[in-house]
Amino acid sequence: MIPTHRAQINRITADARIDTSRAINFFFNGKRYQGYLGDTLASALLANGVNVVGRSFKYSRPRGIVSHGAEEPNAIVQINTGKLTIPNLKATQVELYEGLKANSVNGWPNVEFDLMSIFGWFRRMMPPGFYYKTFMSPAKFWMVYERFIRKAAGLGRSPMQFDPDSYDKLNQHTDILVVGAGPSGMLAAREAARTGARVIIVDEQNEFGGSLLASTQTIDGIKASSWVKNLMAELTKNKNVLMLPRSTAFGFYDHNFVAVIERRTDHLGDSASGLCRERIHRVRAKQVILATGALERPLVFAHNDIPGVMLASSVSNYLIRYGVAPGNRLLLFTTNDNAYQTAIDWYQSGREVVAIVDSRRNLSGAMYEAARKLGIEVKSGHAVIEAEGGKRVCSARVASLSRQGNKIDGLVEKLDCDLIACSGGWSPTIHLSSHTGSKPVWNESISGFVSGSSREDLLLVGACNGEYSLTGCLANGAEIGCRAAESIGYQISAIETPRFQVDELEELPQQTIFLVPHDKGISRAPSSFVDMQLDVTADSIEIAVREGFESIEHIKRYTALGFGTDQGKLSNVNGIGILAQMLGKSISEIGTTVFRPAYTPTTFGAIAGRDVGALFDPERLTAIHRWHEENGAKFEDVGQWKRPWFYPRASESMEEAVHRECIAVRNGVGILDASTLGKIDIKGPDAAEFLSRVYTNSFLTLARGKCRYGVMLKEDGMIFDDGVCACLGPNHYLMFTTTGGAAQVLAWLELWRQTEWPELRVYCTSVTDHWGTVTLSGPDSRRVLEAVCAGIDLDNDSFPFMEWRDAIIAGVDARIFRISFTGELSFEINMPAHHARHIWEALMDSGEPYDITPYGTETMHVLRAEKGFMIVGQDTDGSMTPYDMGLGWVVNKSKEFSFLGKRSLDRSHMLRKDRKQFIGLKTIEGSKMLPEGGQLIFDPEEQIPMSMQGHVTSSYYSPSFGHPIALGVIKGGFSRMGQIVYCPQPNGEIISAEIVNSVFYDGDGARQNV
Amino acid sequence: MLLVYCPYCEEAREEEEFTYGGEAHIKRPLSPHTLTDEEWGDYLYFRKNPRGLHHEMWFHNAGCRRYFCATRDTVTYKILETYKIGGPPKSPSIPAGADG
Amino acid sequence: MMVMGRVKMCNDIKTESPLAYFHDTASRNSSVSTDKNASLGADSRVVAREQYICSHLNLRGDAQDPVFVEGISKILGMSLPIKPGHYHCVIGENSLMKQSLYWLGPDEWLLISRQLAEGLCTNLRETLDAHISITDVSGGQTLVNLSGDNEAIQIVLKKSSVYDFGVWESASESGGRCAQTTFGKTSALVSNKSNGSYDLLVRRSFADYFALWLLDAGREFGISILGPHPE
Amino acid sequence: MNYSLFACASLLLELVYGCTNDAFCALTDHLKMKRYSGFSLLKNALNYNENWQKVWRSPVPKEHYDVVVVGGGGHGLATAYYLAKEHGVTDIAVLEKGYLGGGNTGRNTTIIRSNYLWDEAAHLYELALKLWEGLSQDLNYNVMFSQRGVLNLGHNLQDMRDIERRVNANRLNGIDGEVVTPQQIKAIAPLINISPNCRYPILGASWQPRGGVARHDAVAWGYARAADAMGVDILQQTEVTDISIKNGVVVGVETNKGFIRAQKIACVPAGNSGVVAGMAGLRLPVESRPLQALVSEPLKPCLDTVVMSNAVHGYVSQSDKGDLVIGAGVDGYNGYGQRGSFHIIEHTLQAICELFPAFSRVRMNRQWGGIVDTCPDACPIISKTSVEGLYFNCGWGTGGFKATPGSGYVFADTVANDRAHPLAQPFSLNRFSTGALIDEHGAAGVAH
Repeated sequence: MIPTHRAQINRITADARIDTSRAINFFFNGKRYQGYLGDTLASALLANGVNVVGRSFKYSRPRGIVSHGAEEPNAIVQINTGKLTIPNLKATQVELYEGLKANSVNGWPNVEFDLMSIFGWFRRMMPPGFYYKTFMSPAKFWMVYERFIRKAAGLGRSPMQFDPDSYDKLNQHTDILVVGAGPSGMLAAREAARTGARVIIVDEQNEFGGSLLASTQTIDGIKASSWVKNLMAELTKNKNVLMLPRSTAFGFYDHNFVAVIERRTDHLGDSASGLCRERIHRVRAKQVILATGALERPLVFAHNDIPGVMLASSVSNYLIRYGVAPGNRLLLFTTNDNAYQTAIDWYQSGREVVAIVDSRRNLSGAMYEAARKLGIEVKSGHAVIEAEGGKRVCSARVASLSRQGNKIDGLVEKLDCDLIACSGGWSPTIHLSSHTGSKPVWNESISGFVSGSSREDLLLVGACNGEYSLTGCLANGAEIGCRAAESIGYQISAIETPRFQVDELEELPQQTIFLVPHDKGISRAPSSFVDMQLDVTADSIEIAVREGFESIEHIKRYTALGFGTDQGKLSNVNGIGILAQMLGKSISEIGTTVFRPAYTPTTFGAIAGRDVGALFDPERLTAIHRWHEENGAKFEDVGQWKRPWFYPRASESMEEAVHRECIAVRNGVGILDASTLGKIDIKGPDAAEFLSRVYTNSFLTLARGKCRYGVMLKEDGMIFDDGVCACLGPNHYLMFTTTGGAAQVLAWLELWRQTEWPELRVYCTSVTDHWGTVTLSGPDSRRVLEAVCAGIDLDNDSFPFMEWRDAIIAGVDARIFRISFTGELSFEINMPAHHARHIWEALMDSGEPYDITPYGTETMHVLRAEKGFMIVGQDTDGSMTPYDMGLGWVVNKSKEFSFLGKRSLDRSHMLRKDRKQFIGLKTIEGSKMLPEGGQLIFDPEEQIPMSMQGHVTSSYYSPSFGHPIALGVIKGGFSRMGQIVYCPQPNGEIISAEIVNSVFYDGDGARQNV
Repeated sequence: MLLVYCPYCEEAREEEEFTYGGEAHIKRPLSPHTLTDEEWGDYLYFRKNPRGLHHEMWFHNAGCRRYFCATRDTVTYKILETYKIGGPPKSPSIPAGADG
Repeated sequence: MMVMGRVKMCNDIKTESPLAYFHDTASRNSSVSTDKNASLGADSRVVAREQYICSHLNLRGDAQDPVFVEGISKILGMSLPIKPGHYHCVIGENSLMKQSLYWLGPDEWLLISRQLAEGLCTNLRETLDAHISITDVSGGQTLVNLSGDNEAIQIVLKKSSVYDFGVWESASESGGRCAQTTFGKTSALVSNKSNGSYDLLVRRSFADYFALWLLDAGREFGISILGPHPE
Repeated sequence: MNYSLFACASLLLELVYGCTNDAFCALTDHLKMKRYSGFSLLKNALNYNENWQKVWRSPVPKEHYDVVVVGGGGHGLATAYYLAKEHGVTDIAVLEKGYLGGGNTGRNTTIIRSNYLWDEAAHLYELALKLWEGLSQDLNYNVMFSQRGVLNLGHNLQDMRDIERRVNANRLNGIDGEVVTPQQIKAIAPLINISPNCRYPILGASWQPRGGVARHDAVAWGYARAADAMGVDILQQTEVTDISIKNGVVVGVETNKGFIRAQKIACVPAGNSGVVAGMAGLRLPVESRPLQALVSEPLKPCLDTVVMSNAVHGYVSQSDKGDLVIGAGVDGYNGYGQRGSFHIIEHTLQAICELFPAFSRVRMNRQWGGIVDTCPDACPIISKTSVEGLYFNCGWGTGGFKATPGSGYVFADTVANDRAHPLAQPFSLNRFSTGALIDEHGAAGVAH
């Protein structure tokens, strides 16, 4: 048992939103601490007086917690270990649970004592973009430098094992989506829902309430937290409202599609098994109301990164919401009235307020008076120009400031303190509206960017719209909620808009200061940090400007400003302001960089959702699949289909099995599951005309009962698909397509039918799934079929090759086609798929005397290659015409209608003599096998680069011949019969082969015609 | 993430149900053989690709399996209208004489 | 006789529903609750049951053509749903008369009937003298009924499909709403029924994927996937 | 561990190797700029970095230039650089409507390789790769070209045939590459899942060791700095609104900053090429499509190579900062919006989680889109046009970044000599009427 490291020295037992009766043990950097239910990791660490939570990326400076939410740049931790580890979480967003283990992501040997920090002394040698300027010599040495640089890269560690958790998604459709459940968001949701609209309201925190959770104010005479509770109760009761806490809207996409991630189990720790860890809500909303609030802006002064410098609102938050006072002696540094509340809160918690340092002169107003009344010293017209301390602030250097706030005009004094709360005003959280392409607009009066107009249907409300008073937020929320519902057709009742009584003091205008001056000037003063996560300092922006980078996008890319995992939530506006100041331009002229999704980092696995593992892509199975499995088939992926590849017996190798299967088909009988072939039923008075337009050959003359092989071209003349098409009756055809081409062919037919030739009366219907297809092939196939087939004569005269018949097989209505892809006597049997296994098994039974052999795609490929039949996609590659493939006999150019692709065949490049043409290849050294994909050349002595003439498309050992055969394409191949080509191998060997006719086996087709 | 109104299903449906069908109102030449290689190449490969309003086809692949046309702004991605094949768009910049 | 979705019929002709393979596999893997006798109690808030093999006919024709529209209603005893996204059904006096007619597209409908496909096809083809197409697709698809706790069903549907089922009015005895839409990475025809359940129509070759998907989507509700009810 | 260590290491190494200004200035003689080196960093550090020079000037546009390059991305800047360096043409303006490198140069996933299938494409990309190998020294700007190798995975038998075919063709074209087994893949990228029980198991891959990644912004800035040093005027925020042509000959360009006359106009406007061509009354066989990419949060090194898979649609590498850089597929529809649809991102991350199940708990930090101009054959257009003095270099689709130096090199040659560079000949516009397309979909695919 590791002893609890320290007591919660900073815990104050005020009326906070934590449950002090439920202590929780957790570990940080190997040490054991205690917090309470309701704490975040950050609040618990602060309660325990942990100052240093990380080391900075570039200079290894010690860093502490700055904020209390998604904007946190410093407190980046790795949670858990092993396969449950999660890198790069922000401690401010991690809810505490029993046994939580967290570690800092940087610092060696640890964050308290990091040896690497001595290199921080060399920081001036690492100006922005220093890596572009060095590591270039000696040439070729970059890979060596890079190896070291990469070691320094990164924050947390990737898990190394499979993720044991699952994730899922819900497709949500709603009238109104409210993002943010602060005062304005909750009211907007309530008012919208009252009209009957469907409402979804999401908030990234574990409980609704937003800023009210850390407020000491009252609304209509009741405490803010109780007011929230009442409103929650009302929303919960309304069936139209879906409330999602712990849910972050991370991306706003086109047509009001918002992606929301809900964290369901992380806060439960290990006890969470069974639930999916995270769930993405894919929300399509008619209206989106953004009530995302605002983020407080830090002040940029020298050494503002020392632990103990925090945002003023965060200090209040820890104090009131979590009952944690993150220090003892507070110095408040502000440019506005709003932050005075922090000093008042602090004072009321019974701790010392050293002073309020306010940059503004001639202070007056309610907030000022309230502080004065408490006896707090206010230093007007002053600034904290430098924080002092090592791993914790020990004092602040304070100086009098010029009226504009850009110069120091008085002596510097030193004030002892251990906590500097600072506030440079607020920035509306407009990230989501920015995702929609809306350009942020600088609003001088609130000294922040507000959302510009957006092409999406979205409304902004409350602080994210620049409304900072609680009274205003409440009224605004109620009004926008009604307006949103009304805009999509809901009736708003005539009830007057609610009014709220809030105890709120009036605030006076703030001053805008982006960079606090120092007595030494920017380049020589200690670093003032703009982006703490990436160690972007004010002087690095100055250097970038000096080097001519003026666009804010360039500054961002050159200095890395805002590129961190906080996406610059605290740094962007200050960076823009500092750049504007240096260029002497206005903020509007500088503009902003574009915010991108994700608002906060989002788990890959959640975005992937359920479509991983077995559900990554559908496995399409034939109706006979089970039989293949039971009989030991190995499967091949063909598109989404699983096809039997070969059926090894006992200890057979693939070669042996394929050899056996080939011989069986050539000498006896084999059976193949060809159900995956695409089948399209084509019907209508113009069906034949339609087919003649999409195939290269004519179908006007095809009589009922007959089949014809056809080739389909794209309009560019290249082979797209092939297959047999049968005439089933008057105006009725059945088209077979390749397995992989079925869906595209149907879409292609529909394209022409619907868009170009609507006058043709024809319907196309997919029957791929309806028909099971079983092929019997081999000299014995007729005898096997006869035993189970009734209703027709199977002899060659009554039922010749390339015809089809209706028949009853094993008691089932079926259709038999005499077509052959193996070159042997073959019967391709179609039956409704629910009878496919029945017929398959019947044929297996009747074939037993002939040793019927199931064969797979590999054997089919060998046998068709022996016959010189091409496979679209293997022997062709989208650059082959029917002429190139020796299929000129299928092209009927005399057809009246210019079939699809015909014109392209006459283009000059198609008429060249040196086009690649489909040929057979026989190796000179008979037993040598050409590799598929081998390149062919004419001159084996040629220097590299060699002139490649073609390549091997198919290559197999042919059991029928007892030697390998191959198919390929080669320039001018048809006129090069008998010539020798060479195929150089990676190992230096050169295989020579003779160009032969592509038909190796049974050239006159006698065997399939018996 | 587009939301597309299918004029046949008479409902707005999610993008995942559709596939894009390219520029609309391209008439296949009636007598391809009378065209030069350049003219034929123009029909095959050259598209307007406008930055702005675009008349294009969509295929309701997972729905009614119908092709239809849409007028969409290629910058904002707003869909101004969808209409059935053969129907002319209400929005401007239709090619003269085009009828689907 | 019914053996886990595989039906032994007269003459020993084996008929396998598209989910037969799934049921077979699942019955061997006891971790998956698919047995029709499994308790449908507290654990199973959703039940998916494959329907008995029916006749599925794809009908094509011109909705403007009175010969087609009236012919259909005469032969089938029910009107053609012309309104997109709707289906009509008749319960009939006995189960053999039960049939549903779904709108699939402006010129395309699906008829699911207990009558034999062949007879229906012939009857329709011979009676309708118009440019129509009647295609038997019975072997290529299957109907799965999803019933149980409405909230759970809605979540299963939201996980599976991008369609907004929330806008549908309730179904009646004579029909309701239907939509062809995505289902996981495949597609389905989804329709609502008057008893609050949903029918899902999927293609045979995707049936196993569909069942795996459903099992995963319904796991939190203890989903049971069952074979056909013997009638 | 920390960057400072490496600044020091660099300084030491440069001292040891004596690589001071003298040793390397021969390489950069043509550049009249202050050289960058470890010494320059030290020297400037001692002056509080107050003496750094401007990387490029911000000149006032002249009334006339010999060559106006339209488009200030990597390709346009490289074109200007090679025109100046190789052809002595320095009276050049590069017009950029936004900021330099603000288009696809700064939005891609920075993969560099040359293992294309067809000779025409392979030779062009190999020229580019050779130039990449000396680019940092040539420009005196570290573009961080990291030759960590590229794996193109195969998941079915046809994938493997295509990989064999491509690797064989590459080898005979003098391009490095081999076919590797799942076990070899695992050794190169240990977190990859080579289980045969995946939905689409990895059967093998092509491996090009010389491929890798580079720092995208540095490419634009390095070319800009070097071109500027040779006198090229780089005009940012200068948008071309019209191209003026008289009697079939270019006269100049209308811009938001006034009219600029030019002898030759070289257009390299990437996603906007259709729009720019329209200004000259030309049509191009290109369509502009959104292409999306994303990065994770920074992680400690866990992937030391580039992994690409066309079949499951995803590719990934890890940047020097530690981000996993992931590319998605091209969106289905035309668009100029620099954004695409969410389901494309979902699909890509499904693929990544399939290939690397351990990355499932890693988080996406940022995603974005670019506009790519795609040609029907997934190959670029580098061509003269029917207008005298007007040249186009576009249609790079998803393959533009890796080609940057090669594209600039051959296009500069084409523009300078008013005839196609031999390597550019197959990429002329007339292939769309003759039918001599170079179908690189297999090698280009979704993959970059």
